[in-house]
Amino acid sequence: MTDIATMPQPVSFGRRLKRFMADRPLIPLIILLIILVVILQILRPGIVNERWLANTAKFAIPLAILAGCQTMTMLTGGIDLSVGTVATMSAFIMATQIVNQDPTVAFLLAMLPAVLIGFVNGIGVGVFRVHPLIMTLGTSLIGTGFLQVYQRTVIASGAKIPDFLNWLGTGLTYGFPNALLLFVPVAVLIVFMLNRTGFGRLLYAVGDNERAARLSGVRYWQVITALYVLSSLLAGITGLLYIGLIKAPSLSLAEPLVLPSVAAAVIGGTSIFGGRGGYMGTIIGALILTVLTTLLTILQMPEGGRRILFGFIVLFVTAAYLRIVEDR
Amino acid sequence: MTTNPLLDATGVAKNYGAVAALRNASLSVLPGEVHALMGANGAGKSTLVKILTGAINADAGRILIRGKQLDVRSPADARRAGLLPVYQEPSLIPDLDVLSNLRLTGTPIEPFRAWVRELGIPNLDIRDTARDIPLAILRVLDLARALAVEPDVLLLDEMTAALPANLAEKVLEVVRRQGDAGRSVIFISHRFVEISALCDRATVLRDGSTVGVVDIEPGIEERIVEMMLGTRIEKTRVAARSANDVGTVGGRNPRLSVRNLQLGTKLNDVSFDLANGEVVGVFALEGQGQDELFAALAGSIRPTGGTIEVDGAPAKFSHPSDAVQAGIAYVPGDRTEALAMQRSVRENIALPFSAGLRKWGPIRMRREQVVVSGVIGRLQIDTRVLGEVQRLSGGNQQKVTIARWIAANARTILCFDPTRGIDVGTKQEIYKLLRELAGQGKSVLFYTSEMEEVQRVCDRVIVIFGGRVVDTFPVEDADEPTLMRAAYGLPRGARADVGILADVRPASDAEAAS
Amino acid sequence: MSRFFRNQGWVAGLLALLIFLFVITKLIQPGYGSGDFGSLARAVLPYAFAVAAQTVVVIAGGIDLTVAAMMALTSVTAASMMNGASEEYALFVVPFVLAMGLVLGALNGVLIVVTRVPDIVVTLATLFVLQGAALLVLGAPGGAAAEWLKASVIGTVPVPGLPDWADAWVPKALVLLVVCLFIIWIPLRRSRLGLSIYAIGSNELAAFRSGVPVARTRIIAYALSGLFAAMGGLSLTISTGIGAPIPGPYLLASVAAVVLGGVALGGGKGGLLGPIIAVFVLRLVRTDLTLLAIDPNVTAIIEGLIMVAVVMFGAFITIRGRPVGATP
Amino acid sequence: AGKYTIGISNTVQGNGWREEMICAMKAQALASGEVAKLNIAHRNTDAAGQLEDIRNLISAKVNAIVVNPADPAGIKAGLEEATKAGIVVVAVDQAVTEPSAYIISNNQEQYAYLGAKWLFQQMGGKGEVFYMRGAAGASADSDRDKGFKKALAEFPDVKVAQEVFTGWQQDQAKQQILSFLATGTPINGIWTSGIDNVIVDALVEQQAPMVPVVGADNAGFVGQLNTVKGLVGAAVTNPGSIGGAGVTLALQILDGKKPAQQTVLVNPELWENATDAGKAKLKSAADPSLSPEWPVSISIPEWTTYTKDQIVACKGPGE
Ligand SMILES: Nc1ncnc2c1ncn2[C@@H]1O[C@H](COP(=O)(O)OP(=O)(O)OP(=O)(O)O)[C@@H](O)[C@H]1O
Ligand SMILES: Nc1ncnc2c1ncn2[C@@H]1O[C@H](COP(=O)(O)OP(=O)(O)OP(=O)(O)O)[C@@H](O)[C@H]1O
Ligand SMILES: [Mg+2]
Ligand SMILES: [Mg+2]
Repeated sequence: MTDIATMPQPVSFGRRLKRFMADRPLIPLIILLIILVVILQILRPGIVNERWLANTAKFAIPLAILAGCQTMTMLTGGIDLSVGTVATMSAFIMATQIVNQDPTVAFLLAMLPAVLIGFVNGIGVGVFRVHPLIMTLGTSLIGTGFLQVYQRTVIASGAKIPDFLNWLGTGLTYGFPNALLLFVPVAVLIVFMLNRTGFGRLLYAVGDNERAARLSGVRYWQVITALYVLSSLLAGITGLLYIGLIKAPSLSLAEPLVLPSVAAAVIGGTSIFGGRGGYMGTIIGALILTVLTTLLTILQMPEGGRRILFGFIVLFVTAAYLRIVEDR
Repeated sequence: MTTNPLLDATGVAKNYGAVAALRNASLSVLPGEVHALMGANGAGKSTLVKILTGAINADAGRILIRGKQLDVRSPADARRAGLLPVYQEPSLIPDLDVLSNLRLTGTPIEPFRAWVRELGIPNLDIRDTARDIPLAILRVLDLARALAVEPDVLLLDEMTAALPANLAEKVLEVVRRQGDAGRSVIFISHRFVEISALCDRATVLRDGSTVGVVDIEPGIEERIVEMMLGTRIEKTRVAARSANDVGTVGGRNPRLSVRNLQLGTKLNDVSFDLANGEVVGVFALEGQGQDELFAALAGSIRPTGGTIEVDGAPAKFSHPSDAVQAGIAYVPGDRTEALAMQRSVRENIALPFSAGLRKWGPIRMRREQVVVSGVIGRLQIDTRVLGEVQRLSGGNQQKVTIARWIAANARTILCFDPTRGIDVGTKQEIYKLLRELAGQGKSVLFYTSEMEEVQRVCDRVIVIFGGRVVDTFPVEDADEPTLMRAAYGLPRGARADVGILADVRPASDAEAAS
Repeated sequence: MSRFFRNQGWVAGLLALLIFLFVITKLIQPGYGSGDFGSLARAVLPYAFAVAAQTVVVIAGGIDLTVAAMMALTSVTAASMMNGASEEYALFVVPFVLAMGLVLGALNGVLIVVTRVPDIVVTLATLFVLQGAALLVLGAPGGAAAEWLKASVIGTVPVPGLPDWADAWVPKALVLLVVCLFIIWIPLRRSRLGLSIYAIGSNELAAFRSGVPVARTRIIAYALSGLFAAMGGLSLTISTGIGAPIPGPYLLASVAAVVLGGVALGGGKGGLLGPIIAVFVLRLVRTDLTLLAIDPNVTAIIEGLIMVAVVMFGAFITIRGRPVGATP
Repeated sequence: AGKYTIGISNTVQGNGWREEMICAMKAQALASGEVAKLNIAHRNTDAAGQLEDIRNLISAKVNAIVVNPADPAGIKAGLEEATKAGIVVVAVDQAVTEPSAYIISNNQEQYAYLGAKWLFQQMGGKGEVFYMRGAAGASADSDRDKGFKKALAEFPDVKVAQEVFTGWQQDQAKQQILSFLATGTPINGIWTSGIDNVIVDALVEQQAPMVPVVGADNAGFVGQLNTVKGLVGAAVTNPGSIGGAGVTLALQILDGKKPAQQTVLVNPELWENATDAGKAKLKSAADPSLSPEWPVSISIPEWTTYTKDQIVACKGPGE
């Protein structure tokens, strides 16, 4: 009878490696990223140079910040689909108000709708318990509508991209994109907030078990409202950065970033059901997506084929990552 | 043994990563016997049940059913093989009504209804959605659903843990009859009273391995405990009257003073005091308003009438955070209600520290670490599986729910059935802990579904029936017949002539009272 | 009675709202008649199938982001197959395309089950794959539809025993919708399979422990979603006479209508009738906005407001009506 | 006050060209004095959604419908019903297959052909071109592709170095051109389908060698052609004001003045900065006060009568 007993067997190297990676989920993600870069380099030798790195960073940064919004909201079991609209609104308002307003005033005007939309999202989700998907979708529709009404009033005055945003969005200093000046503090702040502050703890707790948090004295609506306002503010700032990068204020400027921002957070290991995840993974997720976009751009194949490939790669990356991290 | 075992499992092992939930478990069940499966919290009982019924797959081991090796890879397979479990957690689909739940599992309806009546629930509406049904009733429905298909082997994982005494007794009765009818039952419980009243043999697990199989006979408890824990433990009576005197120094306001509390039809005119340094027990049958009383004191629901005073000052709680502010903490009976399962033990314990708006800022990690490891040590929480709380066994999870409030230094703890499904060793620890807290001048309100606990820890007992306080005893007067009588709404001294009270004391009580 | 209101109250409320909107419409445009109702039914058709596709999956506790892309792919496939082919050939095309939807939907399910990646991510990935496939089938809008198919949504159905004026209010499109959806849905809902779909959405672990084959049920739910989406795709081809490879606005609309229709995102609750009525409400609102000649930018605001307000209202009455003793 | 109600249906929202088209329709309706009310259905949708809008406009009993079709064939049924209901139907920007409808349209195939041909000539009839298309699967994109391919066929030594779809989105286009530049692949020219100013920006930012760029007459790009040093390029007109022309045509028909043919094609012009004559033309066309996404050709001489102030005010009758 005892002969079948499982003695703790000597752990094989493969298992040890797996456990090592499972405890440090960032490592497999970084490896995936490196693999993609290597493939890119093989396909187009010489492409991976200083300039390419800077460009990749430039595009990954706005995506990573928006994905940060998704990470934070997803930790509570939510999602923020209004980030695209908010970013677009801030960018458009900034570009049109700067024409005949003081930069500070223009900035404040640009952030106003962000705060408002975030607040309404927060109240809807936190107090009225509307599903975040629906709530943020609704506010983004409303926001878009207001933006279009607003747009008609500023056709005559035109738009201008402030030099500062231009510098921030596209400039380089010693080969490093200036956008890092914005991103590094933001990223540090988010990571610190999630791991080392009471508010961050509450995001995880609320997303994992709202009733438990409530019994511990947490007021759900406060956390949620603060969260969505914060998310919107970050989205608004991203909008300003993005307009500095793209330099063409359109009414759908940041819309294409919304789905990728969700994907980046998920690829980075944040659970859409709440309670699990972190921002470092998300940053790598955003980089992976950006590199992947480049990779597909330079592939000579019909657009249909490119999209199919993109879909499969995203699926493969997330599945492989989950496999590595999940098994404990 | 002459008969062949109906179910025979040997060498079962299961690893969760680095944690071995089962190392070498074996279990052999004869036809017609009620077989106890015993072990301390985390010994692997639930894991074994899940493996036997196909809910999880073992890493190693051999399972024979009627001498044949069957491939049980899913609960559906187990069902076909005649193995039916009632798991530790209710498994009715919350959003379906009872009828649909029956249709889903292909359970015949009439036998089910009959069993439900037999188990002491006369007026079940099978169109009720499972989500709206109280936990205790759900457990009974789970059992009735299993019984209705007349399984060969019925596996009951802590079936009685969440049941009030009256329902638990019905369950025991029914289970006993299963054995008489030639069907086998595997019965998991931490209550020796039940084991000795019901079971023929017991298999004891320790740390994932079977350490012995014994016949149940008078006096065997000590041996089982020894096997379970590996050492002798002393069953002490912790209730220390002397501690009581310290807390209620004259003249000061009671810590909590409840007057004429009213809550819809659930609570009527409830009044009582809770002094500093006092442990007050609440005893009641299922659904007499105790849930609502605790919820109201914890700020989860707003009472419709009456007053609550804290330290002599009137208090109004519109949210649990108000109660927490007033130093009143609530430990729910259902662990899943109290814990963020995917978060670490540390985060769970430290959760109240960040709750208030003022405390959203940076955390002083070092200080937190000291406080948290302090309580972990004090409660001897098993953190072999550092990391997610969901990987702790039930008993250790329960400890975390209490540890949180000790760390937060709450002055009053409302414990709702804190020993539900906890092994004897851990129970003793919790009793001691509660007394210790009282000794430090803290006050505890303690609801329990086990009569014996009342006597072990409380200074006073209040009994609730139909949403009213029917009686309050000092603990010396609270012997079991008196408590039971009061719990059925009969005042002290009245004669028990109502039918149901005739068998209030099951035969086994005599042994248990020792 | 109270149980009826608890379970069906939302649907009854929606129905009342729909009737109220019809009254409003008649007040705005006294000439609103059976022909206009027929137009409404035709406009509803693709949305209704999209929302049915979403509903099945949401009840099963998932979400399907491929609904619109699946419609596009099936639509272009049908249109390109019927292009230049005989009328009879369409008799083959219709079942082929439906089967294709079923299989592709099942494939979504299989991928979710096998990779164990959350469904929102898997369907986000397959969304790209399906879009790519649609582009490979038709690089630009085109193709054709058989005349008899086009005729199948135009006009009315003569119901025996009904006077002509009443017949006029029974548009073919509506009959087609009712037949296609409810022929599948009603028997399904009452069957064990249907219960299993609700069960895995309500509590997957409990369902598994009740002996529900969780993986198989999930695959079937996605297969059904694919089937309904294929019906939606066919309805697009039938009404426009072409296939377009770019997905229409059906994804977000389907999610919105599912929620408006009283199906909980998260699973286990609700039915198909509510979402279908919600689609009618949303389409009729659009009609009314056009009849009133509201500024088009304001219509976006109004549609967003309606969505948010109705869901908030629903949340509000559930908070109010929560039985005493339950914590939220 | 006018006497007619005109319905408008458009299926792309939030894009500068389309916004200008809508404003041109409003301004022309106001300027004509014949229109009492505009009834505008303007949202992001597909052909089926446009059918719904058209039918709603029929229910609203408008006198004429001016439509920018989501697809030439896909809305045939709706347009037919409109004509049957006695409504004048005018399609702008693209053709439609419904024979009863009048069409006043920019010639998309010619648009692409004109620009591509000029570009290939600039490249000296040989070399590599970066081909940046619009949205994959859109009918305007496939029409332009035909024109581009036609020009390409005339220059056998010109090769497409890379073909990408910008989806008519600024950010995607910019990321694509930057990625492409980073590969270091030598190119001799860029043809882009209306997403142009971000391309020039990218070239300047990266200090990449300037190659000829052909885009549309968007204000931003026209400005760049005048000011960016070393940039040789051409803007091909694709006036959003075609919307105003559609309103004019609808009103003429309502007033009983039917045009000679069903289809009126507005042919594109090409403004380049390689010659002095071209430079002068670009100078006069430039309009920095407009949003960079708006085409500068805010009017079409024989078809629109509003002033710049009117189109910029973007107000229709009764507003
Ligand atoms: N999903 C899991 N992941 C990791 N560890 C687990 C998991 N489930 C159980 N364990 C571990 O396996 C061991 C046995 O757990 P099990 O639930 O079987 O104990 P038990 O005997 O039923 O205890 P209790 O009496 O507290 O219910 C415990 O140490 C527990 O922490
Ligand atoms: N971040 C923390 N880390 C470790 N221990 C903590 C932390 N915050 C609070 N505690 C401990 O929890 C207990 C209660 O502290 P808490 O701050 O909740 O009390 P309080 O009554 O709200 O006090 P105050 O009014 O000063 O905020 C104290 O024993 C304290 O040491
Ligand atoms: Mg257990
Ligand atoms: Mg237990």
